Amino acid sequence: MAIDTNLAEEVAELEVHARAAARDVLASGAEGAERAHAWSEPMARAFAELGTRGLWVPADCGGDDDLVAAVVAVEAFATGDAGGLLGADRPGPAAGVLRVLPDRGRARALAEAALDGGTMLATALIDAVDDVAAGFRVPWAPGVEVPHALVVAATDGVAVVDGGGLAAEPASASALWASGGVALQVVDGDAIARHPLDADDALVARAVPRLWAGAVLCGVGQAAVDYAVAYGRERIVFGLPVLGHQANAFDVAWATATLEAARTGLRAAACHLAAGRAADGGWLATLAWLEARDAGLRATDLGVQMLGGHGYIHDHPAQRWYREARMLVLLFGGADAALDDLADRALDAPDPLVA
Amino acid sequence: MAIDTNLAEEVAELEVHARAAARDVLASGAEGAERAHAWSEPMARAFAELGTRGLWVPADCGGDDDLVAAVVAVEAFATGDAGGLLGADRPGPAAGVLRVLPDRGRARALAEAALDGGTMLATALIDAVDDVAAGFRVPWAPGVEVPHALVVAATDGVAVVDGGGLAAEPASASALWASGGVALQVVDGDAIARHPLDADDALVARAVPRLWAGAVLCGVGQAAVDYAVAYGRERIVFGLPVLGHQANAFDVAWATATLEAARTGLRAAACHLAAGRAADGGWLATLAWLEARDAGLRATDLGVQMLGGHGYIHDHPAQRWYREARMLVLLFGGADAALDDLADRALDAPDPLVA
Amino acid sequence: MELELDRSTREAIETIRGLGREHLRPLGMEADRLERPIPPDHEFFQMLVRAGYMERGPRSLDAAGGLDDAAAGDGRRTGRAVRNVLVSEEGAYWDRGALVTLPGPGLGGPPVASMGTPEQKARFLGMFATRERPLWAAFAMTEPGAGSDVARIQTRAREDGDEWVLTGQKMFSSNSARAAWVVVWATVDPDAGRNGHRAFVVERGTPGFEVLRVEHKMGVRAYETASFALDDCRVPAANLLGGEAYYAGRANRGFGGAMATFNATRPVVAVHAVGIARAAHDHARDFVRDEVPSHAARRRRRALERLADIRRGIEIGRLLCVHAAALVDAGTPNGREAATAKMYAPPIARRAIETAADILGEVGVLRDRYLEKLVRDVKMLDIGEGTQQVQRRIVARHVIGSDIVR
Amino acid sequence: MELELDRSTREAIETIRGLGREHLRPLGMEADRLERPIPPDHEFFQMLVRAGYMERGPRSLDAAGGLDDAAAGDGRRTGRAVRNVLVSEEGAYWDRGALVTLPGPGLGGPPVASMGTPEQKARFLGMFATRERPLWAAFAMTEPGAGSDVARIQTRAREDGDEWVLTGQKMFSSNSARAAWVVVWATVDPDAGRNGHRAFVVERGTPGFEVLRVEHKMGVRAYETASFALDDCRVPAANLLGGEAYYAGRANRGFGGAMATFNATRPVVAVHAVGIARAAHDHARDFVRDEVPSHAARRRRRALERLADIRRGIEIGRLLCVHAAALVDAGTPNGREAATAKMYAPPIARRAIETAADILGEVGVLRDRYLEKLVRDVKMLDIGEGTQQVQRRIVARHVIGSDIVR
Repeated sequence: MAIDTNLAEEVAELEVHARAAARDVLASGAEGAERAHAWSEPMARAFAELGTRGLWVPADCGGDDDLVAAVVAVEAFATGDAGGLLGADRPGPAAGVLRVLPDRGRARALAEAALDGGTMLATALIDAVDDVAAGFRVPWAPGVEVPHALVVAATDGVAVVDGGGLAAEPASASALWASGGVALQVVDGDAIARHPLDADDALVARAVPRLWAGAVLCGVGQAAVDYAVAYGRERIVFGLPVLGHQANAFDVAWATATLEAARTGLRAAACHLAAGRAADGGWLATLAWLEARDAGLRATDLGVQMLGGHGYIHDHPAQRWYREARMLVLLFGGADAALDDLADRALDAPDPLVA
Repeated sequence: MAIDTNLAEEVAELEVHARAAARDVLASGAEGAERAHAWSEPMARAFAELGTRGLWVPADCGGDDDLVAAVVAVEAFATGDAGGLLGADRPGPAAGVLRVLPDRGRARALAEAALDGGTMLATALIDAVDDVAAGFRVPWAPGVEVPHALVVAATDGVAVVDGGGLAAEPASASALWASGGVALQVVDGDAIARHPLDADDALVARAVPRLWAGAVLCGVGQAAVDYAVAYGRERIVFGLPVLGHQANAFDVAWATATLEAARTGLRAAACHLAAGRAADGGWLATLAWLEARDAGLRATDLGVQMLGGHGYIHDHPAQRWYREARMLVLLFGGADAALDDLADRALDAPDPLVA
Repeated sequence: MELELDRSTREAIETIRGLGREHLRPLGMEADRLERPIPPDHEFFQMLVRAGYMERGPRSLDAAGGLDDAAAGDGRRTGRAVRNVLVSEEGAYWDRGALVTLPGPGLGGPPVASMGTPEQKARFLGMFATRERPLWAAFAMTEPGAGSDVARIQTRAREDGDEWVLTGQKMFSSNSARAAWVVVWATVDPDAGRNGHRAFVVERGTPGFEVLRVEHKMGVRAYETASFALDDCRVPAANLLGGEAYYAGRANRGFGGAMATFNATRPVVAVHAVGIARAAHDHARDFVRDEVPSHAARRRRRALERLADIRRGIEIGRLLCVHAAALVDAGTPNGREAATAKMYAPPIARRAIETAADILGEVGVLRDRYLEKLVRDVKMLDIGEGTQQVQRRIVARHVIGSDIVR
Repeated sequence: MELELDRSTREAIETIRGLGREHLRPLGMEADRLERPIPPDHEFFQMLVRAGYMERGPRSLDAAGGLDDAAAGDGRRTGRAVRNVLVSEEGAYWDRGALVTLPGPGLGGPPVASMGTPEQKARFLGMFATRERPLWAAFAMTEPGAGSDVARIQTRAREDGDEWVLTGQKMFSSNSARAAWVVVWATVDPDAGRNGHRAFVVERGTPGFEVLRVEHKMGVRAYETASFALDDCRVPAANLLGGEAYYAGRANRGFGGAMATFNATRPVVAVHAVGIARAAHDHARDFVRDEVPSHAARRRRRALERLADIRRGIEIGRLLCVHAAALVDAGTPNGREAATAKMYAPPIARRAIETAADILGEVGVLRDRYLEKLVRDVKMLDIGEGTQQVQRRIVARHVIGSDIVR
């Protein structure tokens, strides 16, 4: 027992490798992948070779069960290209449901199917698990093929919905196209399984998607800041580099700080969840998700602004990050579901470091 | 009929005179007035000589009925000293009720009593006019003597409450002491009169206090920025004046812009109300009040920050403005009542300049 | 102070509203989807010109200041600058990209109106008093190496007998590939900084004027944003804006002319952001009214508060733009106020639209391209016509002093 | 990464919690009301010292780094720096002003611990290993003419035989009027900038050391913030911190020592803001729980969302402080992270407290002085130990490069 936020050595190494893959392979392929609506083969291979998908998966489902490493890795990949991650990083967001699904045999089967890559899990957040039957909509299902199964995280439980016969329709996203670009309209929610859960466990199923999307937002935001820094060190305006002007430099400092704040919160939440502290981790993941939303929006706005008009045109990736962040913040119930989950707990929220 | 936001010539002149009185008399007396819990005689005289109190009062109550001029003047005075204004500027916030009170004879009597200066009107905002009987609390009643009458603005009407026999108790304010510093606990709300009103008129009674307090916030914020500018032009840090550092200069620019935004909104709202456009004016006054709250908080925080440690000690007025702003934002229902009023109207709010 | 719409302003707003509903929005959506500007030979433009739109409305001859000064505000009716702000907001509400394609002098108009000789005004603005064919003009300051720092432009102007020879490159110039003429800012001496600035009217077809490319923008795609080269491009001396006399007076006259132009156009560009935000608001308001079920009381209430928050930015932002324009109508300097409006409205509008997206949520936003398009469109307004940073610098120099703020 | 409180850290927090509830908060409220610091001869301090508080807890010998390095984190138990952050937050939760009065080396400790010779550590830190009487130490960098720009200090240090002669004036130095010794930063050559910096331990009673005044602060009034003069104040050569050898190595060694001290103390000062915000949160939470009637469903729900928003700033801010300290425990450079925590936590905490005031409203805030006191207290944290602007500059230099960011 200790309080120590330093990453374990092997996780720090993983971050270095994932960052390298992001820089060397994903970043250069990102623009093409957006046009092609899919990652190129080298991008998919670079991602797969690091073998990070199993990090999300509980041990009893055959996974490596290391949420901190999973969050670190997905952020690192996202600095290269976020567009294809929703498709590639399976089960990713769905892993929350896998952690708490009472039927462990089903959890294992779902996880194995996802890890095989032949199928995937889409994740939806809805209010009440009984509402599954009323139908719902899952945006950005990656890949055109309809998923094997959808997992659904409600405030009071989880459900698994049969993917067979679901209608896929084109989505109108402005970003994340490399994950496919279709939406699934679930009309009558044919639930294979429906499990009520206590509030803490139900929150875990909702918290993991927030960790995932929050980490992607941090990666996208960091990419935008890094690019703006490189540009702003060279480009001269009013006789100085853009970032030699103090107001710009300070904006970069603040954007960096808020990304760091979100990142620190997400990793700590992952640490709590990994240690089985459902209430602590679910609460903090939801707070950190809101922080990541704000940080990602700010950083990607800065990423355009520091380039001026050049940031607004397709010659530079700044516009892509701006678009991506504004789609990512809407994922998994966006702010609304998070605010609801937090307000429900605000009077007796956990505070693990206060003792 | 026209759209023209330029101030009438006589109002612009009034602003110049009020600013001069603020600079020459109120500002220098402010610190002493805070300690004395009252304006000095010269301060009270300088205020009275400009004769702006009647501007708030409807013509049929014997007033000059010029809300735009009233808002302009109170902001100008507040740049000198906000502390005593709540006591001096009678009926000020209470004028909203005077405008809509169906019993015009009573309105006239109340206004005359307030203008005489021998008594005053306190103003409270409550939810429903029938709740008067349940008791409520009025902070910062100016002067130790118990007011003649309280006017109450609810979402559905207005009431007048007898001031006789009310219990006054010391308040624990951290600012605005020059207005007295007691609170009135109205235990059983002995209503002299209680009038239901339609939503638009009821909002007028709530909007005028927001104009008043919003204008005071703008004045306090502007004073803080002006002082910081004077200081920051002279004080050298890292080889340049404080405001030669771009990030500081840009923060001043933004603080100035948000004050200007709030000011413009408040004046426009006063213009609508003065022209009898209750719905337009009430809605905009409430929006502008929220803007003024944010602008006042930002500007007075900046006012301390630009002085560094010197801003935090009583050698400089920056700390007083910081405290005052943080009390002013709580007046008249603060953000909560405003958000409620706005949300109630959000689906079909007026938009007078859009046609 | 008066805030009641007069009949003629109201009619002008309603006219652009009809146009917007029927044409600007569908054309803007189509251009966004096709990722290319509305072509200049589109039938829409012919229709507009026949109906007289090139004389009135946003970006028209009238908006540029017209051929006379009769329409300035006199306190009894709405002034031309204020009216143009309100009409421009309405245009941007329907589609800011399509609005900018409206034929007329556009941003080229104000410098000609404010700096031009009577002959130049008659020649270059007068041509828009036609119902024959659509015409555009353009304004070109930005260069590959000089964005915010306009004093740093490198395009050279060299006098050669009765002509000026222009050499350089311009970019991010709206409508310049289709323009009948472009106001080009150049320098007679790069080492002289702003002192060397001169403005020229370069007419379409002048040898040496070559369009390099039309930019692929993230948003506001309906209008073309183009780069062009000036390669020993010879313009007659008569095309030096204001004539030699204009620059012979005090220093920085050319640069000052550009700045004065910005003071006139910034409230209009700023209010475009307000218009876009209002479009997002109305979209979100309809969503709340029609699709957030009343049994979802908490979400509905939160959405209503968010709608109010969006409206706050819209209404206050608009008032700042109106006020900056009202000063123009009153003949009062408005440098600080124009910069304030342009500083304030775009970022507030962007956040308002992001809030609208939060109201709709992923399902609502993804159903059509509309709101996500607005998110992309609005960002342009914090960059074009002077970035956020440029505006802050201007305001800071006014408030703090140009001796302290460099 | 591990986030589970070990028993000894939990006990340390609980100890300060008991002290805080019983003493720090009431003393802090009283000092605020009386507008003067808790006097050094207050019985409270005697009690503390007898109970051994000067050796452990925030601002103690242990917090300064102790006399040995045994307590550094080893990945299996919580490191000393992290523990000090968590304990300090708890202290500030009860009263930040009173916390800073706790006897011990305080901010004087870290420079002695990091720069001092073994003899100096034994002499100046060792004295705190007593249960006899309360002792304080202090840190003095800021001068009337040098705040954020610490390189610009003018206090002169002149060598004279076996002594150094100090001349100058220091201000905003916590506890310096009651301190047994003060670490005074001076320069041997004002023209040499940071290169000329030296640190001296000036002991109480040294002739020429004269307290000028105790500041009248807006908040955190329980501790004294004092100015003092050094008038040909002679200190023995043995009081030059680190000895001559320390400064003889690479350039800027003295300035670097000050900066290293800041890197150690900033996470602690930053977490004070978190503690104050948490106090405001709990006050507002209790108000919502006990006094917002359940039939006021809308207001209650809004208040709950605001509470969550406050918590977000608290928990994320705390984690940044913890992380900056965890790097200290791991022996990793933490300049960027310490500045990040100090940049982030104070303004977020201020806004959190303003939000708490919105929850309580005028009636709730005015009922007692508590929340409005926190509003005043928290502002200090965005100024002391390096302003917001100083932190942004540090982070910008790390992220962008010190070649670009001056």
